[in-house]
Amino acid sequence: MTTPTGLGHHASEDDPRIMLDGQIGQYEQVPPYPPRTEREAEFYSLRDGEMFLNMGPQHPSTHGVLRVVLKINGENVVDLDPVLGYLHRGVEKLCENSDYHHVISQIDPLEYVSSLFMEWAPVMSFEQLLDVKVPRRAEYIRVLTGELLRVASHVLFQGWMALDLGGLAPILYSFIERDEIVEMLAALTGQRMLFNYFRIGGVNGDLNHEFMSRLGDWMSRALVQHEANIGLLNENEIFVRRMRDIGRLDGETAKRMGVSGPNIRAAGVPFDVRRAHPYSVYPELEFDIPVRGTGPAGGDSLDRYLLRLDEVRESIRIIDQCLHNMPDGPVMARLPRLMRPRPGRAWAAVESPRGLFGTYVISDGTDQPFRMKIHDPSFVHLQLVGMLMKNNLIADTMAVMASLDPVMGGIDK
Amino acid sequence: MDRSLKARLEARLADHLAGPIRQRHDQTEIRIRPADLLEVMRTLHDDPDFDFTIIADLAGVDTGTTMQVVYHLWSAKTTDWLRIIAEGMPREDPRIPSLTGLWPGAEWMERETYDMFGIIFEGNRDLRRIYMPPDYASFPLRKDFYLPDDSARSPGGGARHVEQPNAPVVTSTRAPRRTVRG
Amino acid sequence: MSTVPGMGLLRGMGLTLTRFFQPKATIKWPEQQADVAPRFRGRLQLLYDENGSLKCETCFQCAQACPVECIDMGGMDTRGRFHVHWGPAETYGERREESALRRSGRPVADEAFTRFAALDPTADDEILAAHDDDPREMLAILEEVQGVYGYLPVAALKHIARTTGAWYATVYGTATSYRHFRFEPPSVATAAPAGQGQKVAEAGYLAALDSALRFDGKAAR
Amino acid sequence: MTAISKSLGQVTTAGKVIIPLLLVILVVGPIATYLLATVAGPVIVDVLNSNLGIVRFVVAITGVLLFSIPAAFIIIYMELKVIAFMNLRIGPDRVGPKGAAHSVIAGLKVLTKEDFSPNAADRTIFTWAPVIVFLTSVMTFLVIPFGPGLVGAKLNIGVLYLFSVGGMSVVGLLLAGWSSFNKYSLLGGLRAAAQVVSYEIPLTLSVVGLILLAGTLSVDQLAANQAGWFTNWYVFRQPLGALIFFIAATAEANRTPFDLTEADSEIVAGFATEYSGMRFGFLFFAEYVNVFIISALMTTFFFGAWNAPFPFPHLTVALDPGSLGIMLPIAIAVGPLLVTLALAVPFWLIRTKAPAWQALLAGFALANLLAFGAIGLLTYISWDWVAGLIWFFVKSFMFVFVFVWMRGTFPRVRVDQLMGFAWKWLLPASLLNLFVTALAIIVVKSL
Repeated sequence: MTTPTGLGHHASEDDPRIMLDGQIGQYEQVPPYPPRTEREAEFYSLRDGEMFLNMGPQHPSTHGVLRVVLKINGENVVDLDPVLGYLHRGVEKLCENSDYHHVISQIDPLEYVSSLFMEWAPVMSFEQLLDVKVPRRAEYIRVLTGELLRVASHVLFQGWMALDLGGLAPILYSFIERDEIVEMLAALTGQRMLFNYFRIGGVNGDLNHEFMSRLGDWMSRALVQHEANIGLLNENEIFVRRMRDIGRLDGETAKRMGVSGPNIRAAGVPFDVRRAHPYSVYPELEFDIPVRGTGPAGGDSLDRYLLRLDEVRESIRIIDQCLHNMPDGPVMARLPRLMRPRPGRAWAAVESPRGLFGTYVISDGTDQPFRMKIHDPSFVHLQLVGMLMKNNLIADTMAVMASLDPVMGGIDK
Repeated sequence: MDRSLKARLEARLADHLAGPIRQRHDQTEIRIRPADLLEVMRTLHDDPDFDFTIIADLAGVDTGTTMQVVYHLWSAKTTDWLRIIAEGMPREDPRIPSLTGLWPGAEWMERETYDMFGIIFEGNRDLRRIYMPPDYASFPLRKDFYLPDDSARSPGGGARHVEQPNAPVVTSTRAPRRTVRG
Repeated sequence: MSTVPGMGLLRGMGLTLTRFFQPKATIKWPEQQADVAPRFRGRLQLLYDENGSLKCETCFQCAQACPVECIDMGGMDTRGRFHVHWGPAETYGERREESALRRSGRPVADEAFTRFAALDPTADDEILAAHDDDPREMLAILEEVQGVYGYLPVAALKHIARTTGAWYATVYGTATSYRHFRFEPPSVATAAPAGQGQKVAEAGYLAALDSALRFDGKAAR
Repeated sequence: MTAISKSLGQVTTAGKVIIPLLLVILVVGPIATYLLATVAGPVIVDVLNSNLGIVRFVVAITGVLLFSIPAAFIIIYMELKVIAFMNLRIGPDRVGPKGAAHSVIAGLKVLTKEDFSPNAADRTIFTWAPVIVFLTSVMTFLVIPFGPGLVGAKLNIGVLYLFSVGGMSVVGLLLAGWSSFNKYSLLGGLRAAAQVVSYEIPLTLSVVGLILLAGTLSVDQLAANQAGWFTNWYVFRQPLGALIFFIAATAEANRTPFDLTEADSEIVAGFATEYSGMRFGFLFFAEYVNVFIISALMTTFFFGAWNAPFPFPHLTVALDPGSLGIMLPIAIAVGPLLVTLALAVPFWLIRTKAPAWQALLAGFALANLLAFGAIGLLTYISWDWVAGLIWFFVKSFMFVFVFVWMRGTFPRVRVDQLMGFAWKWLLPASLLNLFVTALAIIVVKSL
């Protein structure tokens, strides 16, 4: 038995107690099998002065259980290879094996930060399969709660961003902010995090007094609080210098990489599903699509960060309009208990806080979807990391990764 | 529904279509053969009439008898989502050209589809498993893959009809439970 | 960024200093309880009516609807048959299932366990085979099984559920919705015609007879 | 006799040992005391007197070592609590009043934890690296003047000693990072080396201007120079130097925003990744001792050390209680009573509804307050080192608060920005400061 490092074995290598000491000094081959693809062969070969650094699956700044293998040369990241699957639980298979109502509760823990959007897309695609018309009040409630959750998600993003750069305070301010919204939604939906609120043909319950009073209380100071909180970071020299010119992404590349959501808008492409392919009652609402990084070089991490702050303001605008335009009426369409849509296919996409979230459903006439494909934006965005990160420093890994705002629950499905 | 899109698609891609163009709600659906995929996609992407620049989704489908790969595209020129179904791949050895030349971002989507269905995307330079461990042998989203039997131990003791007791983890000889037409 | 370098930093420090003196957001649990909205459904709860009796009808619809199978039933219900529990089996020491007992480390089955005792399934298998394991013929299957045992043992119900592929909840639901199914071994009182039973009514005698004739689950094993 | 044996039979086992021992002590004690006072005592005093330097050194080291632990505890508690307050949290509040004993309990926890080392680590170095880090930090205390005359070692090259010993801690960090057999630790150790070595230069240069002004290298002398009004503080003569010192010292102590060596979101705790138990405790303590040291140095060099911001007369109050004669015991016996009563009267008059005992209690409390206030004032006036200690700690902990405050606010800088800042901005600025100071001195002298 020879070792790659050439470390000799101890004389007492037969002794089981001492074996461990002898083996620990050796480096295992990485990965422990011959490379399977061209890319793997390229990545797992080291040049002089390079080494691998295994970041994760348990690492404070990988937003869940992501493992990133960094190939570093000193502090420089030469290349990196994200390794997924630590949170994979086969949601698509579970959805194929549960009936249409169950799918909603199967799918909303996917992206636990903005779980209403995870319910929205499947519910919309099922409604297409069943040809259901959703009452207008239900649509307005969906938009209202969705935008609230978008604010919560973006605010939380701001905190994570700062935490990954080493700032302690913003994450707690974000959580306080998010907690208010989440408690508010709990008063409406009954749950704090995984709401399970949208139903096929409407929503689970009408707006109640508890929710409305909390919402009014929050709306009266939402913008002020938001501006105060971002004052901590937006002008902070250290923060701005660390974010600027890191991870530039231009519009053309973003389109080719399949990017969506705030990340593509921060690269100068005004692609927002709410406007690009309107759904629900968004055509009736007035709001702007903030765009940054319109120059030829595209947008950097700072643009992506600032764009989300802009979106918070737009979301508050939408919430305000929803409250003013909220029609009366039922919140659920009249539907049979047992859903057996005719065989067919449907695709529905919503603009989640992270981008285009879509579901593609095939029905075979039974009460379970035959195939349920979930498209999660974080999954696509994470593959950008390899492109944006090359030849930056280790510290920038966090700045770039956090600015793309991936959530591992959605990535690993 | 965008009727003009249907007309344009029929005019431009007539000899590639493997079935009728269907339109329902806000979706237009075309069916092509896997071999034509790259040409069709390039036309859709580059032709200023279509200008489908954004790929929204890439999904594999196991119909029980054949394999399909389904793409969803978006364009500013139409109000519809365009769904392209590359159909008719044999289940034993499904192969389709990779889209990474056109959309590099499709790389991971293709990896995922490979991981779940075993569809081989020719030209993808990093086609390894993405979710499952590298030494995993079967493809979980295929219709002949049954969930491992935990029904006997599940509370209530009731076997759900979807969980087949003592089903082998993967056998290609076993007939799929359900199939869907085309 | 402002023109004077360092001003952004100082402004940030100003913000944190003002926050230093502001009221705190923490809730000191457990001295202080968070206010929970009335609609909050964080915990499963069985409802009682104004007379104090359980409203649960043991219809098993909740168990059937639960996607993660976290609702589970066993014990005595309002008709004196089954209690209703909720929560995964591991958390219930008194769950009358072999595996749960084994997991809870209880070596001997308790008295109440006998009704859940395993049965020799050959008779069930024959009946099921005759019906081609078809869950749609559940009523006929159940009737025939009751004809064999005189009542519907839990083990038989589970066996039927496992073989036909129907939910246990469905099988049990079917069984409970028809009056002519029994879940107890037929005692003298129930076996005898209704009018005669009333006439003979002598409590001590009946009880002695009942215990003498009571079906012993262990013997059947 | 029987009575004694009977009662002895009743006492417990412990009593059977203690009672004879007490008898022995009663006999031996006075004899030993007498011998110690007459024979051994003078000899010991003589020996100590003739080796005063060594005695002073040993006492100082013991004092400093003992002092560093509570100082670190207080700063850790302060950090937890202040950052919590800034984050709108409450922070530790379970152990002790307002959670004050939290860091003590945390320290005990660290002490009782298992102390293991990675299999492939270099055991010897891995074990001793935290000791080096901790000792270098604590050794710096020796030349810091806590008050007039309260300095461990009066070195006439104290400033040199400070920087040389303070710079040595990087050796420990580097060794810790290298010996852990962990890539994160290695990166952390190397970052520490690069950072501390780079910032050592502006740190030292920023003080050189001060030394030129003061004309001395003795820290004690520097402190004494700043007596009088607060305008005498060096910060008003060396503002740029003070700023550079502040920034460079932050970096030197690895504090936010320069805490790259233990950046937990990048290289998980850096050199401390593999440490556990009390070895980690040493690294942790050293970090907080460092915080106190840089605060103390800021105070000493630029903010008047132990001097009050205004000249306060230190009087030798000549109290001679003996002159009161017989009145002294009477005053002691009656005085407090009278004062209490006198102070209780207004309370009773204002709140007539209140029962008399409440007014008396209030009067008693007020009398105590007054008495302690008077005693405190008397000590402050008559012993200048008490005043010095008070002012020194007040100023130092204000700087500690600033460091904690910064940690609660700022994100971390990047490693290239850190280096660039040191070499491109701080170094030229400190050279400029030195140049201007030197020029000013020459000009002033030639006039």
